[in-house]
Amino acid sequence: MAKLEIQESDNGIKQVKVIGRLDILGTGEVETSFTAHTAGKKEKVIVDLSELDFLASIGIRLFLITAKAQAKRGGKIVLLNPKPLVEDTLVTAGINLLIPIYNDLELASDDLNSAVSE
Amino acid sequence: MAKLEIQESDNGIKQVKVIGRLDILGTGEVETSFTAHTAGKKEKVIVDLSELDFLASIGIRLFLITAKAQAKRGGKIVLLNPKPLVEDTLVTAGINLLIPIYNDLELASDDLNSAVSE
Amino acid sequence: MTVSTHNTLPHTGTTEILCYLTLKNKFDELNKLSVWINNDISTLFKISERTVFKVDLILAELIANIISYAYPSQCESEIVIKCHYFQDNIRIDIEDSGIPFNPLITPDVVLPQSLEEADIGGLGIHLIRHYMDEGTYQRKDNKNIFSVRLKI
Amino acid sequence: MTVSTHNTLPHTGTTEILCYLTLKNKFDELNKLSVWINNDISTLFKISERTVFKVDLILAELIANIISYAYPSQCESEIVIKCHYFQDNIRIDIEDSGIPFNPLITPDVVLPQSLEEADIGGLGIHLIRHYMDEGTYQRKDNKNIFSVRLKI
Ligand SMILES: Nc1ncnc2c1ncn2[C@@H]1O[C@H](COP(=O)(O)OP(=O)(O)O)[C@@H](O)[C@H]1O
Ligand SMILES: Nc1ncnc2c1ncn2[C@@H]1O[C@H](COP(=O)(O)OP(=O)(O)O)[C@@H](O)[C@H]1O
Repeated sequence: MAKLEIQESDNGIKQVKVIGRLDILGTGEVETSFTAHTAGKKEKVIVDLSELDFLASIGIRLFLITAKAQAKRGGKIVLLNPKPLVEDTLVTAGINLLIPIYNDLELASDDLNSAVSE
Repeated sequence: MAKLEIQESDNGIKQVKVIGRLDILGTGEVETSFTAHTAGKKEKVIVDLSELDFLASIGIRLFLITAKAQAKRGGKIVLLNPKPLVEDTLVTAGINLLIPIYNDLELASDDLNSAVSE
Repeated sequence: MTVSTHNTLPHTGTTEILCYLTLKNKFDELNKLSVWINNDISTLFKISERTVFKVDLILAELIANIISYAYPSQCESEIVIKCHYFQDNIRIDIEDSGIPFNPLITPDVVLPQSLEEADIGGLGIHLIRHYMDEGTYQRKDNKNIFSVRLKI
Repeated sequence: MTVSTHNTLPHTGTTEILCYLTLKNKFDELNKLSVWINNDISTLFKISERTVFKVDLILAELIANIISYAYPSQCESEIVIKCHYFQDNIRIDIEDSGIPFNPLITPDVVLPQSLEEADIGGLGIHLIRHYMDEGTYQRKDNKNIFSVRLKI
């Protein structure tokens, strides 16, 4: 129901695309891999949501775990290109106030590069 | 809801194609024209049912009126190419025992030509 | 997952569909009836063309009869039709407040053996009884309630 | 006559649709739930993608909570879900026999203002209450019956 595509680029930013449904089952499928890739060490992470079809609170929780971990480590995570219904859920949960949401890759990268020291 | 296409060929056979639905409303629309073309005088009539989508008892009645009139006058009417559901209704009403049903134009014409004297 | 276009409703769970239509006892209302069957019912129930044809025929005959025979002329009234889809069955209930009439107990028409003796009429109830799988009739509160069940 | 593929049922008459689904209180049953919503309900009710998403979210949160919190561990039970479509409204009834719990009277979560203070959780009921248009809770025969209405 959900899968990840990880892409590391030479500018030091890690892109994680989440595909499918982040309901209980989908989140269960990807959470270990997601946190391993995004929360283990200080990191600049873009979570690409362009192919995420459904997001429940359990999926939001996953993003928060990474965001809290990165905040502690001096890293940062941002969200990119959520579909309108997913974005609506993020905003309803107040997540946009905690994790920036971008609709443009460059703006997302700029934020990460200026916020996170090398 | 229903309309007719009349075609007279030089072999003396009149083809009447009934298109649409012979429910109360459709039958109301075509019945005057249908009987005028098929029941007024001795005639060899093929009623082409290939584009008839629905047939209720009121439509069957229309065919019977013509068939009875032609039987009296020494003419004949046959039915051609009904769709399976329409044919099922004709058979359920026992009409196939009173008015021949053909799936082949040539057989229909042969029947009319041998049954009706010039 | 795709959904085929006829003869199957999706069925992860159980589905029950009710469609209601109210008609006046006038012939020009029959247009609504066939649109309702061939559009609403057919789309919602996802039944085969054959089943749609049966529903169409049964209702065309029944409603035409009610309009023709159930009321004194000039008497305006309403006919209520309910189509109920549930587990491989369609139940159709027709309710009118015309004169008492039970279409299940009229003697079956004798199908004519020749054109000469053929009667022009009397086929409606024969077709209804042939195409339904079960029928029940009730007279209640001065109303005829005729129910037809069709397997699909 | 063509039927558009979402947000409108044909409507010559009046239509009422009921869909039932019974689930065990196990997480791997949630797969059936989302198939049911995104396939059966979505196809039958012809509702917009947005409405399907809302139904999906509300039920995902509610059923996950019931499975997580309503029963002592190892206790097998059934959750009955009914979706009812009628005249521009969807009503969803969820029935379980777990411990009494009314999701309408829990205090609303305080959305965190910073990542440091953010609690990992407590968002489910907030989302449910945001996306529904009306909710009612009853405790009856040792059952929780929670009903949600959504305008469409
Ligand atoms: N709703 C009704 N109320 C009263 N009489 C009816 C009703 N429906 C049918 N009938 C009677 O039953 C007869 C047979 O009906 P039907 O088989 O439909 O054939 P037809 O309408 O061609 O006569 C009708 O002629 C009529 O006398
Ligand atoms: N069906 C239920 N039965 C008992 N308690 C429940 C039920 N649903 C929710 N709760 C309680 O309400 C709390 C809040 O639920 P929710 O907002 O979904 O967030 P979360 O599940 O992340 O805690 C839960 O932690 C639980 O204590």
